[in-house]
Amino acid sequence: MKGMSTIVKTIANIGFPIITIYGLYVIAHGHLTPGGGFQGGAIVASGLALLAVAHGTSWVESKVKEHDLSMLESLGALGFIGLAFLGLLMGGAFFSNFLVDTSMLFGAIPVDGAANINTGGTLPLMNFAVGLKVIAGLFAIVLVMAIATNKEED
Amino acid sequence: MNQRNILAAAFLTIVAVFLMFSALFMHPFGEPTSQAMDQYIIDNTVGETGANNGVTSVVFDYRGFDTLGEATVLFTAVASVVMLFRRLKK
Amino acid sequence: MIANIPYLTVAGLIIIGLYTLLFKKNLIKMVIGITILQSGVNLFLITLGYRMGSVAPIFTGNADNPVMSYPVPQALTLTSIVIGVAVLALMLSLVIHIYRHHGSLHVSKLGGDDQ
Amino acid sequence: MIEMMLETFETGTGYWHPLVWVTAFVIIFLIVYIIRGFGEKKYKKGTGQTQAFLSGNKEYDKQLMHVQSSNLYWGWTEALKWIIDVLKKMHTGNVSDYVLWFVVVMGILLLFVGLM
Repeated sequence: MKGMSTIVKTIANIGFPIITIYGLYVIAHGHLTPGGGFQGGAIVASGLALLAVAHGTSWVESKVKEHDLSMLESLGALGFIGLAFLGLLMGGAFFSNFLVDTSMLFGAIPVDGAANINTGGTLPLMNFAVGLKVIAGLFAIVLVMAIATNKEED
Repeated sequence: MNQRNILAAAFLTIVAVFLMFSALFMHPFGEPTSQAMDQYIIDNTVGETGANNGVTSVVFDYRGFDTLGEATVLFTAVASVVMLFRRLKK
Repeated sequence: MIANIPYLTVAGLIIIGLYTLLFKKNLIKMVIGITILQSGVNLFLITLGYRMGSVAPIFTGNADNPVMSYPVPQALTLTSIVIGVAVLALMLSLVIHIYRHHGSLHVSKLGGDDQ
Repeated sequence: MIEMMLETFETGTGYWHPLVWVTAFVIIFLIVYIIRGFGEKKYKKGTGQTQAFLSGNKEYDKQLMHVQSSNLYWGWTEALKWIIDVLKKMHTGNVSDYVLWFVVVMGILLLFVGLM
């Protein structure tokens, strides 16, 4: 696929940062507002798919390799399981929320029954890990399918 | 209309009638029966996990094992899709 | 009885999915049917956790907490949706392979042992 | 943490303790090792005594000697031919037909449950 016209490319270039920032917002505020790692990751992956459609898969293929995407996905999964094992080591149980109600990162105590961006213990960290995993995984699926179906037309 | 389609239509009609019937006479919408576990989670989400979003606290804290299995399923699916298209790329 | 419209919708979605699986011959249409069936099951899970007049289980810091719907069915539905996406990706890649190998998506033209 | 892992876990019908399992594993390993000691001492790997003995006849070509795994239960398929033919006719390899079997069984079950 050669990519679409200049108008489509320009609009995709304008829209891509907005979509990405919105998706990262949904991931970062997953413990406060509706959303979370999966939903925000799907939003960011759809923005990347928009780029792939507008600019053509060969352009995207020259920028990013699917090998790196699968490595990122494994990194997200390892972060998720590593946080769970940290709960086993420090909190005494698998998936224990060992950061809550401490003075460490993300460990503040909610005031008046309302959480804030720095509360939640391991929940925001797990949201980041799962978001990274979903972004890399879904974009790897889209990219691999697009590349495979393009090679046939050539 | 061959024999198989007649059989399929007949049994699909039976299943459809029973599904509609049980949907009409289920216990009323908006009054779920289970109470204790969900009520505990609603009461203690902010105090125990420090999160406003109850669904996130269930997904990542109270029922983390479900999320672990689901992440495994996603990982396996991505790995198998990449593997299925690997040979065609070259 | 008429308040059970969500359950009727669930039954309708499942029946539409089963009809597509039974009577359509195109593989893409069958994948669409499986997806419709999945959304029916997801809707069923969501409706089981709803309390009448409730809001989403997200706290806003108000002193008087309103009635909240149950969070566990919603979390499990989230899991189910992600698994549905994974299964959909696998099914579509298999369909692409089938089309490349046989040159057709019609079920009866795929050929059995005699290829 | 290691003390927590060594607790006795009581279910309703029994209990689980890791030390008991380790002890049982060691005892079973010792019994197997003793039985292994009774074995043939003259066995040597990779020599002629490990190869198959074909009653002194000359060995055929590998293609001619090949026995398919389906030949192993030839008598079974021959005796149950009447039901295997029906089963073969059922397995069309078509997803719609498998879903049809699912729907048929579900309809029969619903008839049983609903009309009882």
